[in-house]
Amino acid sequence: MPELGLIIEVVLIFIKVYIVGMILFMLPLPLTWLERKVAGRIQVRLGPHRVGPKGLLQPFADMVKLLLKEDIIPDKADRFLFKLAPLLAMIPAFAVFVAIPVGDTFTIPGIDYVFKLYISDMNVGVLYVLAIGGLGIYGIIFGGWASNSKYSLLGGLRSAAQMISYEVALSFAAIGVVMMSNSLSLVEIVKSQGGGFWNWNLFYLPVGPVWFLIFFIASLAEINRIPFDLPEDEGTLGSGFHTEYSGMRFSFFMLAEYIAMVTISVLAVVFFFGGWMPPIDPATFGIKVPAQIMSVWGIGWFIAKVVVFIYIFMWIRFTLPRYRYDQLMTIGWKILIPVSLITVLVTGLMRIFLT
Amino acid sequence: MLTLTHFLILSCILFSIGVAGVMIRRNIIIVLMSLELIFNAANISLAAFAYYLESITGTVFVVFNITVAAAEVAVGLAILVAVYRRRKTVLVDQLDEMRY
Amino acid sequence: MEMNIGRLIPEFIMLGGAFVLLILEFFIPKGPRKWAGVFGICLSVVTAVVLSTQGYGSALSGLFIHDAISLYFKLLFLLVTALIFYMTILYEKNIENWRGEFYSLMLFCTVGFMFLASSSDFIGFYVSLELVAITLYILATFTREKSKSVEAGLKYIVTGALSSGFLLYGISFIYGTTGQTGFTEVAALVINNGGNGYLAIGLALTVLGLTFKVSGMPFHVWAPDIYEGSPTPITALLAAGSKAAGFVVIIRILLTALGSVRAEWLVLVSVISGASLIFGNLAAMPQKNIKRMIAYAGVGSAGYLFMAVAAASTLGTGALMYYLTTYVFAITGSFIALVIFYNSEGSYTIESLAGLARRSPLLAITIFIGFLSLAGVPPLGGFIAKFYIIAAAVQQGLWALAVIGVLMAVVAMYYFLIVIRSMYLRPAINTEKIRVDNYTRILLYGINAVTVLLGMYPGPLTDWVMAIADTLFV
Amino acid sequence: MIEQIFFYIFAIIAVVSAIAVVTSKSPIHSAIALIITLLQVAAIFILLRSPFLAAVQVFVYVGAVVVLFLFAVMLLDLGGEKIKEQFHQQTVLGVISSVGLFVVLLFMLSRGSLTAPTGGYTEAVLAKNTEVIGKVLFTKYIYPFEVVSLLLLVALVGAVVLVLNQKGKDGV
Repeated sequence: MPELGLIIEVVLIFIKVYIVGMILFMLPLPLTWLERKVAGRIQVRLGPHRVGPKGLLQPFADMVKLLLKEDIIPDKADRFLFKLAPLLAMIPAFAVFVAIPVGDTFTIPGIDYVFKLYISDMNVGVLYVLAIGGLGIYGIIFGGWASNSKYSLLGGLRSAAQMISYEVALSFAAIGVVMMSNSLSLVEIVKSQGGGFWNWNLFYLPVGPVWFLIFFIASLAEINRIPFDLPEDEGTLGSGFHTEYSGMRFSFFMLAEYIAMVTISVLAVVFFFGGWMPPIDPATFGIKVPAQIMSVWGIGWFIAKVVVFIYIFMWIRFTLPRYRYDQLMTIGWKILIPVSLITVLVTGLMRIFLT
Repeated sequence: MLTLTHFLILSCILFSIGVAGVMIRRNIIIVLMSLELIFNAANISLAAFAYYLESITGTVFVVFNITVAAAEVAVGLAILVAVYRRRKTVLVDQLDEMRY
Repeated sequence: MEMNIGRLIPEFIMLGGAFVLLILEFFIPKGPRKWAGVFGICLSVVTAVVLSTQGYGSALSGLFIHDAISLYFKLLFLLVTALIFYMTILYEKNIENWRGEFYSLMLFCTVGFMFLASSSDFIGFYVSLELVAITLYILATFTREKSKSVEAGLKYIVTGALSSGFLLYGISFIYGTTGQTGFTEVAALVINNGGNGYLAIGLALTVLGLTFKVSGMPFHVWAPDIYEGSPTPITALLAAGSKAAGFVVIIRILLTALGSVRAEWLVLVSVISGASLIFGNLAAMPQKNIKRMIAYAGVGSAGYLFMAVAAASTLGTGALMYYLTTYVFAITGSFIALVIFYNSEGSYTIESLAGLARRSPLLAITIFIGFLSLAGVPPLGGFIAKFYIIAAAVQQGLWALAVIGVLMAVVAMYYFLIVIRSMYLRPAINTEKIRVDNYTRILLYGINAVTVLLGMYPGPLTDWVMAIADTLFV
Repeated sequence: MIEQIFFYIFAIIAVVSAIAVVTSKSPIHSAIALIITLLQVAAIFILLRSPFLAAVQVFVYVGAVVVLFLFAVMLLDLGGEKIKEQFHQQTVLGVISSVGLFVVLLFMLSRGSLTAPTGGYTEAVLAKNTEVIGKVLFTKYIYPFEVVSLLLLVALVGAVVLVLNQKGKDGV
């Protein structure tokens, strides 16, 4: 007979997974609205404003449209793969969040139960995130292949090549973070940045900003966003690997894309911006704040930082032009990777001689 | 209770399937995939021995194997592309230019 | 943890050369590059000199050892490398789109050979083996304009990876039996595991995997196609270097690590030896292409070498080293002659060799001496080597193997004589003389002289190899 | 008990998809089956208390190696019906001999026993699996580590040399 504590743990994990899943499912609704508003703002137009106050209900209208639209499967498509691909794109995007901590722990007052603000603290968290995140590529490849259309296939292959290339740089950036924080666990990585914003990995001078830049550029490419959104280059490829998709399946791809953006924002916050750590910790000034309040305060900071990042991603999307494919590969292989290698060396030397 | 034998039998099955794949398939891509099965079988048995012998050597060996196998696949597929450009086929039995 | 990185200086020199060639490749237009070959030869000589001054001992936490055996084999590898670089210089004009990476990859291959000779641990051994194997896959496919070359490369990588899989699976079970991967640690722990099924699996699959690497029966099928299709210098590298490298690890694994359970592998190795001898030599007889014939003859040679391993004695191991030395000289000498012949004739068939004695006596005599040495005709080096190996087999009571060995030496004589007859007794189809430049002339005279000397005055080398072999069986 | 159930689930899926790898007609479907097998192997590594290996397995094998396979299939357009394999007598021979191999291996396994002395890496020590592996990798096993780095370099150079188009001289 397993102990009660264990059962509670398991039940809690299920609840947490459910909550995280639901949030992620719903997240694209506000995000599409936000994105279109940001786009409108930047391009000096209004953006959605008809449906509901300030167009707030527009995403729901979009959702209804996508759900009701006819789901077309091309005649010569590989039906099995065609149906599988959107799921393959979506599942890894969700699975990554198993390892993401939004906070440390929350001790419920009265019963002294320590509630963990993450689903699982793996001791290979960084590797897990990179590995599972990398699986999203299959949705794209198979989607492109199964459609049996040359634009889809080319889009799929392009984006696969792009993701594989930039995964190298992204992994290097993760290695840099691991070297700076001395752990592979995401919770430990955040904890190592506590105590004030000058302890954040971003300010691990001189290499911190370099790592952040590498991470940021590589992740832009990894999630196929402008200026690296060649797989969806309308001018040359229709709309890339999901040209042939419509209705529900199309919305799955969109969902996966939005979640990927959130994932990258969250990772940027966890890796470089101290996760849930507030920029200035009251404890450094000797002010005692109850742990519970600090936990909630931390979650607030976490969400705020993530939102800022999401905003930055949208901002970039509507202001920058697109790179050419060979330029993209040049940036990846001839600039980012050599720079990463040098930075690994510098970081390593710093770890050896400064600590 | 899980025993070492469980894992070893699994690895034997995968190994045999891999060997069968290399022998019966003519499509070289699938032959290369079968070879991956063989390497994975070996990795399972190494990891299983490492766990039950409480030794770390096997685990380290698996890390090396994964790297080596990846390199081998890269070279294998490069050769495959070269073959395809020259011969327009990837079936082993159509590669029979050299006979005595 | 002792690192002693200084012990790896010879390897570092070779690696440095490989990197230099690789980087220079960016700045130099495509085309033939004799200087790279000369550079490789000089590098091998320098490395050999540095190597001879190195003291024995271990490095890198004991996973890398330098002892008498590794010294001997490394010198052999460097010799092979230098000769094959020379061969490549002669050969490179045959290839359109010549790319200089060929030379640096050959240097990487040599470094891999050297690592193999120095590995004292299954992990180090396996990764070094894969370094060599992957380099050779690439080199075999290197002349990718030729349809035969890509076919050879593909066959090589499929069969090579399969054998690596067998080897790896076998190693995993040897590790499971002992919990160790170091050769000496395995040797200490393996003794009490005579009837253990894990050890049986490990041994069988390891030996089978290694058999492939030296092209012995039953994994010889790859050899003829790959030998025929690969660029000729690589054929020579496969024939001489790869075989020597394969046997140095077989010595380390079967005699050092698993020597105490000889009873377990003796039957398997003997069967492989006998089968390779019979099959290789019989299959060599009807061949029309010299490269294929040498491939089958190589299978036969693997049979002799396995016989020496099966004997597991000082005499056997010494004889093995002697055999490999004579083999290296015979193979490289004949191949250099063949490359020059190919440059003017564009063919490797036995028929096309007709009348070579009149067209170029030097080439003919080189092939003559090389092949007779391979066949084991006195008074050439190959005879002494075969004699010692069969003596070692008899000494250890392996009578059946010894008899097969003697019979197959006669068979080998037959098919090598066919080539020699073609060269000396058949009228030439094309009577044009083949020119040999002076450096090559000197080199070929030298190689022929060594082969003859190894047969006439075996004393010094015998003393050396027997002294080395002795260190294994103390 | 729970572990055992998980093991059987993983093992059965792994074996079934491994069979699918070698039997399916289209290389694309083989690749999918291979992905599933490799993921099961990763799960097996977790059962063997080696989350690091599992992560590396997913990262390298599933995330990169199979993608390479798919690239080859798609770029050379080998996935369709164009390439038909014919049934040949070797199929029967191959199946029989590999079943034979399996039986022999199984028989040997039944005679095997774990006699080696155990090392000091118990589960408690391995709780920090990754750190332990890292330390060993860079101290005791530095030699294979460096050799593997050379190997990767050679593979990189080789793949480029073999595939790089030389001024349109190749077809395709």
